[in-house]
Amino acid sequence: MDWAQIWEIAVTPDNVPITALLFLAPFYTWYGLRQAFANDRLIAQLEASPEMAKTHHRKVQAWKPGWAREVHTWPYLLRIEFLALLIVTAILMVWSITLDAPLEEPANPNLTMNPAKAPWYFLGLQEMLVYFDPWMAGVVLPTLIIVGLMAIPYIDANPLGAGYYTYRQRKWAIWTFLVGFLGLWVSMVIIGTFIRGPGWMWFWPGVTWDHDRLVFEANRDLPDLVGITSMAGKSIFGGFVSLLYVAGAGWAFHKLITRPGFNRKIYERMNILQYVTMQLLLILMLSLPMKMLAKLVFRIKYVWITPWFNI
Amino acid sequence: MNRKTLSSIATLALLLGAFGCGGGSGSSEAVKTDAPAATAVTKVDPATAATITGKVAFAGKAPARNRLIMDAEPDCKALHSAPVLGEEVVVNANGTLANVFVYVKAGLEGKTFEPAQGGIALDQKGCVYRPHVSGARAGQLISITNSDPTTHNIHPMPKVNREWNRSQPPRGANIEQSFPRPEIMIPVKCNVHPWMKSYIGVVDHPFFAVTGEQGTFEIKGLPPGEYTIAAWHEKYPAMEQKVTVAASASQAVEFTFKGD
Amino acid sequence: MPEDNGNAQEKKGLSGLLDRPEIQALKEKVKGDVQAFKKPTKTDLFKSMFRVKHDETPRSRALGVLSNVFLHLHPAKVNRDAVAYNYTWGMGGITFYLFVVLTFTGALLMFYYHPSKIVAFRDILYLEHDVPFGKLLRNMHRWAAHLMIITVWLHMFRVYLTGSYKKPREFNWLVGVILLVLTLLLSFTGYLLPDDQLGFWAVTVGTSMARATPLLGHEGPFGPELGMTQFNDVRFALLGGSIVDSNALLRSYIWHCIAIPIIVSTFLVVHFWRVRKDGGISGPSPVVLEGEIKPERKI
Amino acid sequence: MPETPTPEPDPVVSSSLSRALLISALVVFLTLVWGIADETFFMRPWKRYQSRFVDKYTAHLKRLQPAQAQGEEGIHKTATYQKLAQQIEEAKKQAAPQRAAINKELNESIRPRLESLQVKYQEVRSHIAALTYELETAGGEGSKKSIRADIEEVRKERHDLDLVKADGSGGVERQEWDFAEMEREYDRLKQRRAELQTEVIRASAPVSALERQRDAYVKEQMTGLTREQIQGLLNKMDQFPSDIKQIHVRQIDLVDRCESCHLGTREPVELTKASLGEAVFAGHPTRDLLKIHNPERFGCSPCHNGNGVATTSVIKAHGYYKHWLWPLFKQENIEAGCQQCHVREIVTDHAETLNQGRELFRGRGCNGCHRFEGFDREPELLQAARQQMRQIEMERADAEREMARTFQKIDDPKTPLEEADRLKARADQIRVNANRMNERLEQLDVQASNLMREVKKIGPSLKEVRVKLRKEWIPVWIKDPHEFRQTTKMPTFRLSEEEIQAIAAFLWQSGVEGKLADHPMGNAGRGKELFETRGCLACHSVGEGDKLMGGTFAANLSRVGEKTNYQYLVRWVHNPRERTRPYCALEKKDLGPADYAKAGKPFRFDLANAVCPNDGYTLQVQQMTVMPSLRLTGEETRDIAAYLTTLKRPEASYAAAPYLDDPQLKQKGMSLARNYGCAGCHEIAGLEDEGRIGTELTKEGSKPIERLDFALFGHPAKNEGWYNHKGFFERKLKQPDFFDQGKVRTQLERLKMPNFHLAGPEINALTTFLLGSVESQLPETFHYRPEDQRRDIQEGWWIVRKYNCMGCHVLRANQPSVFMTLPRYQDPDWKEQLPPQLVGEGARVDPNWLVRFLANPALSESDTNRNGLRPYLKARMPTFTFSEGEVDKLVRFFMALSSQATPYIQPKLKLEQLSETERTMARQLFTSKGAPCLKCHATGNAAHDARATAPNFLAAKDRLKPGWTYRWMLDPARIAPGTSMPSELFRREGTRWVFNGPVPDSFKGYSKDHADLLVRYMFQFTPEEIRRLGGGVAGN
Repeated sequence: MDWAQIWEIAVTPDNVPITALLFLAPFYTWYGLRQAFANDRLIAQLEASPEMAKTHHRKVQAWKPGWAREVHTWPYLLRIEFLALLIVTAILMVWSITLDAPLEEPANPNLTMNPAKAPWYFLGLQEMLVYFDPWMAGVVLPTLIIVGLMAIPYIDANPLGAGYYTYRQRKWAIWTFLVGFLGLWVSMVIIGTFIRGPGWMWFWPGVTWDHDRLVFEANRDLPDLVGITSMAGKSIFGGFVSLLYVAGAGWAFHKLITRPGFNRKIYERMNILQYVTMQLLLILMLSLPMKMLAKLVFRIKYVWITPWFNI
Repeated sequence: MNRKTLSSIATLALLLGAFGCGGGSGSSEAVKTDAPAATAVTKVDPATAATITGKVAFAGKAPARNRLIMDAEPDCKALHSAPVLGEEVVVNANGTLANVFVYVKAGLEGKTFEPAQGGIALDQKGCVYRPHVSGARAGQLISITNSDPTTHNIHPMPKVNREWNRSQPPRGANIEQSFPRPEIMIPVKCNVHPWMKSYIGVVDHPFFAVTGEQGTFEIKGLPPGEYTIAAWHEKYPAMEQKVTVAASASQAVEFTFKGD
Repeated sequence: MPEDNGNAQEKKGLSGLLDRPEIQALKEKVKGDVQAFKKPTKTDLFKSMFRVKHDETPRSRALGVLSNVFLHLHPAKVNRDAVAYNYTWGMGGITFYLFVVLTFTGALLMFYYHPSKIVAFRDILYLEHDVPFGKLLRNMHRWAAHLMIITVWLHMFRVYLTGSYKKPREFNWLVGVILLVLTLLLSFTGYLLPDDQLGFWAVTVGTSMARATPLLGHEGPFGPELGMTQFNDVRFALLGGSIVDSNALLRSYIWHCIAIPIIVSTFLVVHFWRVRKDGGISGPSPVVLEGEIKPERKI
Repeated sequence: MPETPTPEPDPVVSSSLSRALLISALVVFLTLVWGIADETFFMRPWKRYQSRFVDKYTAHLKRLQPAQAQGEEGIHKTATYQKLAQQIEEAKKQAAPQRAAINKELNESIRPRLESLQVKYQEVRSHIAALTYELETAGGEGSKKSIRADIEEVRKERHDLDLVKADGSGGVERQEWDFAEMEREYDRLKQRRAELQTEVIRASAPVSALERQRDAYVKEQMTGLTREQIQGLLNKMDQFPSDIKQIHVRQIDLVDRCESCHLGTREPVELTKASLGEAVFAGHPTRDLLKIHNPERFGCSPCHNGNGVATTSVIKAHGYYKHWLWPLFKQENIEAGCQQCHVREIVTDHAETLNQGRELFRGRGCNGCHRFEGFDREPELLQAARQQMRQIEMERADAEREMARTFQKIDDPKTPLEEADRLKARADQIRVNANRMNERLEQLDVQASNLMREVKKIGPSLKEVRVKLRKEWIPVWIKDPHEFRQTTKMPTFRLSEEEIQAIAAFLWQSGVEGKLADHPMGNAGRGKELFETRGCLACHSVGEGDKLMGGTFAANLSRVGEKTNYQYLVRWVHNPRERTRPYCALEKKDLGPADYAKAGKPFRFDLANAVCPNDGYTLQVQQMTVMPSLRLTGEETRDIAAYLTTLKRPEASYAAAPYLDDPQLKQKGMSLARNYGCAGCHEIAGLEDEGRIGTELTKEGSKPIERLDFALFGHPAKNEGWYNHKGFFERKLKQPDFFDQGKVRTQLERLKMPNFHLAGPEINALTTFLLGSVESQLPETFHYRPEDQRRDIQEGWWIVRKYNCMGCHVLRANQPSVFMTLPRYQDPDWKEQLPPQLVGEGARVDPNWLVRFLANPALSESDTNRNGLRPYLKARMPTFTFSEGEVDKLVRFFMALSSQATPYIQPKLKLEQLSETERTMARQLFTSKGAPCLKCHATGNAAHDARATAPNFLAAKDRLKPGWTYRWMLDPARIAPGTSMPSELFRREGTRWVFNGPVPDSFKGYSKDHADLLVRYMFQFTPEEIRRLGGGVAGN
């Protein structure tokens, strides 16, 4: 166990945010969900007793009749904003005094840094490069992520849970986001920082990053496994497999969504366009973990090989 | 980077501390002057002073003394009726060895003695140095005379002391020089007359002697104690002996050089 | 007024004049003025600055916010429960504050920085060792940038968890996403500026993806077919060259210091504006029960 | 909306945040304080250093003061000073009355009167000036007129003046003057004042002159600083400004702040760790270096490295952190800094470690495998020259062709006349150019043939093995040369048994055939004597361990008897350059008698006839060794050879090695030899054109650390703190296969670098050298690439090192030659036998003579078994068969060392013709009893010369320079310390030197300089003059 190295990575100035993220992300997830569950409990109560539903002010926060439903921004909001400002300033100051921004050797094109890493917030993309060709990982997927994010309000047909934390009323939405944001994005950033060493090789935490390490990675393509050699064959077979995946994933998601119960209601509220977009995005999102699985476990590089592009 | 972190936290602590104890003391420690220790001259009490006497014997067959060829310098040749003999090895009639420089090599460390009164003389007569072997105190004046009708040059070749090489015209003014550091032995040579050679032993105390026709020597006025006496000879390897002299005693020492 | 004071002092010396009437009058005047200063809020200066009274009445409180160019981003009153930290986590506000900090420090840094090879690196050394507070400045800028990215993410996270993107706030969410992207770009463009190995290779790696852009990159699908070479593809456009060099430095500098900040501020304005127009902070609003969903009207 | 009164207070409204706000505000404030403190205090450690320095330095100065003061007192007591002081007093006294008078007049009459006049006068004058201006700028004649009138009026106007009386009584007189009068008086007074002031100065002139004299005297008497100077320093310390001390060199945009902490560096007082108690404040150890490299121009970091800008911490400033590429050189490698700019040199002053490193790199044959710019450049130059020649030849051919064409055109009647003329001119131009090419070609040809001779190999030629070596010895040697010969240069390769056998077999079988004349056995006893006196020991050594005696430049011969045979030794000792067979680089083969026979030529080859019978290509007719010929007679040669054959361990025995003749092994052996780069140091048949197998090291010091192959040691190195160039080099040099440890590799994959068994200091020297070999950050102008005499010096040293001149000669003061260290030469008599010192040789000898001498030290074609100049020396100045190029370089080198102009033209003025009387006088002096000249100096008279210990006067004329000869006679010890020639042969008498001793009567009334007389005499020596002298010597 090479503690020295773990420490070195953790306190490398540019990695400090990630180290912070390691704690912040879980904390706020918990913090949000806690309130969500609180609300859910209230909802359960209210649904249990309609008359209470009529009278209750429908918030977990305490409220007594006679209390103002709104308070003045000045001072009640501004003071807390000011407080936040002060605290942030303090944090920033201490951080800046104690930790120096990195400055390495002058740029030297002839001397490759190993590992050459993108800024930490793009490590997710760099990690994707392992599983997809650059045009996918570097261009298509990022675009889709952005587009997908933008699309969220328009495909989320669930009218509930607007303006308050809830899990019960938005299971589906919450799960997808948690998986996407924490499960994929954040975790890949963390992998890229702590796990990926020289040559972008996979080093378990605590394994010394050895520049001369050699690993045997015979990258096979799915068609080769089943013994297809001709280009045409490959592209057709690959296309077929991909289609299969799309169909399968789509069917699985469909089952999940239309599982009897609450989700069904939402599903019914969705129009075709919304539904299709959602499916598309979900399938693509799922393709990443699938590809990771294929690559890391079965050492499969490409599934679909065509003369123009490989997936 | 972690170093920096820690350090600045530490410094903050220090800062606060400084406020607490209100400024440290800015006194620079006094560096003591390194004045040379005053050299005390050791007085030898004549009452207790001891003496070392002895002789230098020669064992084995005495080598024949080589003859000095002075053809190169008629003037020198003219000065001698009889053939001149080299003084490398001079075995006396009584089977002793002359021209041996005997001196106290060890036992006087840390002692300094009265500087010598007057100097010693080195004469060039008949194109030969007289004496052939001599001893001097460190810093003692050596006055060199040229009693020959020809120009000599005196060229001591010390290792420790400074080398010099001066010419001295016939009956020219005496050259007065001294060797400030002890050195055994300083060969002196005349480049003009290759056969001319002399040796001077320079020591930093007055306890030395050179054997003569009798091959004996005497070192007087030694403070009682334990000493190493050394005997140097031009040709044969030097010898040493440890002796302990009691107060106002006279200790006999004998060296024996083996011929071949 | 000064010469009045002058006289006021003068009379100490010359006590003989004390009892002269005009002096007495002057004395009174001076007293009056001094009194006036005791209540600063009464002075014309103050009044002209703050038109509102600062008493506890609801009216002046409301006006205090509304009549202030900065504060009127906020409504006069807010949801009583939104004041608590636990709902918003304050991430939006913090992000904005960090943006301000970055602009400020960034502007100062620009005084000491030349975006050209070799000089750039020297300038950073210069900042570190010579410029008073230069090191602190640079550190703050960098760390604030990193912090901002985290807060942006968390902000988005929060907004999602509270479903705040739902009607009528869909569009603002969209703007938010754009801002997120811009934030990342800001940070990324800034990465190269010190012109050290770290930035150089980070950017090299980053931009090398661009060469694989479908259609537009010389290594992307259908790129070569469309006559893309490394001297005319999208990466070349980004770097102003086929390698990361002085041009790239200059470009990222301009993007970082001029273009993107302007764009960001524009979208910020929209973002804030929409927050207000979409009815201020989204919650915490009363929970809605499943049964209460109005059946969707079919088109 | 009005609220109904509430039963209980609303927490949101009623709760207070003030505490939180207060605390966080406090925290923010604290961080601000911290920030400021960090900026102003913690990030400025130099402030502490400076205050400490001020304290300690002041204390130190205070300590110095009394001593210095005493010294000064002492001086004040000296007669000279007293005298001066007295004189000053007197001078003052003399000057006093006059000065008093002058001052009186000045202060009591002139000045007051002037002042009382001034105001009014100047007022009026300015008024007039103003009016004049109006006049000049006025328009019409009319207005001009009126203004003139006004001016007149002003001039005329009379003013009442209260003037102080001129008599100095101080009384006041009233005057009524117009402008003219005022002006007159005013001018008079001013002039008078000026006069008086000059008088004052004149009066005090002698005093100040004396004072200057006195101060000068004190200055030259004082060692160290005077009291005033120390006081000055103390004052400086008093108001010492605590700020960053920086050197800024705009030209290279360099900022060095080292002196912010290293404050003693350039202090006038010598500061040491001892004197101030802290190494930080120590002064620069070698001020001379600072004189040559003025910090104001060079800064500190260009030589020392480190991060000169940083001031925040020692680590930062010294650059000992991860991302700083140029960390401070450690103490023991400090001289690496020199190498950065002094790239061309092999000897750099003040850099002994570095020099040692370079010498090791050259002498141990590192450049056999590793290219290093400037080292072993002959082969490359040779190639370049040949290429250039080919090119020029082509150009010349073109020129010829074009010329032909042009002539045709000219002769063609159809060409119009003026066109023809133009062409004629052109043709001439071409012709001249073509000829210039010929000249250039000739030069290049000479250069090439020179280079052929200059190319050397550090190891012996292995083509000779068959004729030279004992067969079974070869594998033993290859296995571990160090085992057989402690001090050998040949490194130990890590070879398997098969490899050894294969290589041995290859070498044995690739050796050339040839038979040696067989000589009768010589006399080993005489051989030993010769060996120890002729000069072999200047390079070679005998005896092992602490009994080792002689130089380390060449092989230790203690066991040479075991490896080689007598006959070969005879040939070798007689002329090491002699080859068994010449080598033709074109055919790539060693020519045998057969080749010559084919061409019907005798099988004879030497520098005179070095042309290949087959293709006329220049042959390599010499062994590529630097070992010279000592011009020994056959007998002497045999004796020495005989002696050498006795040098062996009687018990040594060698197992028979039949496999050496196994033809299967040859091919394998060859590829191995190629693989291990044997040809880098040895001449091997079949491997003549092998390249260097190692990496180039010219810029090794600045190679990115990532490119140094730490193999499995990367992480240990980082953890143990030697992950840097220094660490790499040191380990690699100490144990060349260090980085193979733990690697699984086949024999051939393994690191090839053999083990040189370097000692600690040697490793450090080499490391220093490599650390300094960097891609320098500095602009060209900072590199030391002189084109003047200093260039000659640089180049000369290469040759001096190449041929080990310092084995016999002293070239730099206090550099002991190997000879001086030999036991035999400790004896006073033998000291006279030491080879001559060459300090100041350039000033001594006539370069033209030196050229002759270096080419043939015997100075005679026929009688070569002697020293041309100093026949009395047993040691022999050998014949190196230098190429003309080398001779030229050496001569330039010596001339440059003593900054002599080349070419040398003998100054006739110095050598005014002797009158007959002068000649007789000189002769008489020479032969007089008093003058020992002829006792030592050779005269050509055999009987006398047998005893002579100094060169013949006859040589002086062509050999010496008169100026030097003169200086030499006055005080030889000054030029060559320890020489046998005595000083004080002359004594000063007024402005001239006269002989110190009895002079012949003929000198009575001779007023000229005796030394000069003798010089002229010497330079006008004639053989018969010498004969007369010789006769004189032999006679009485």
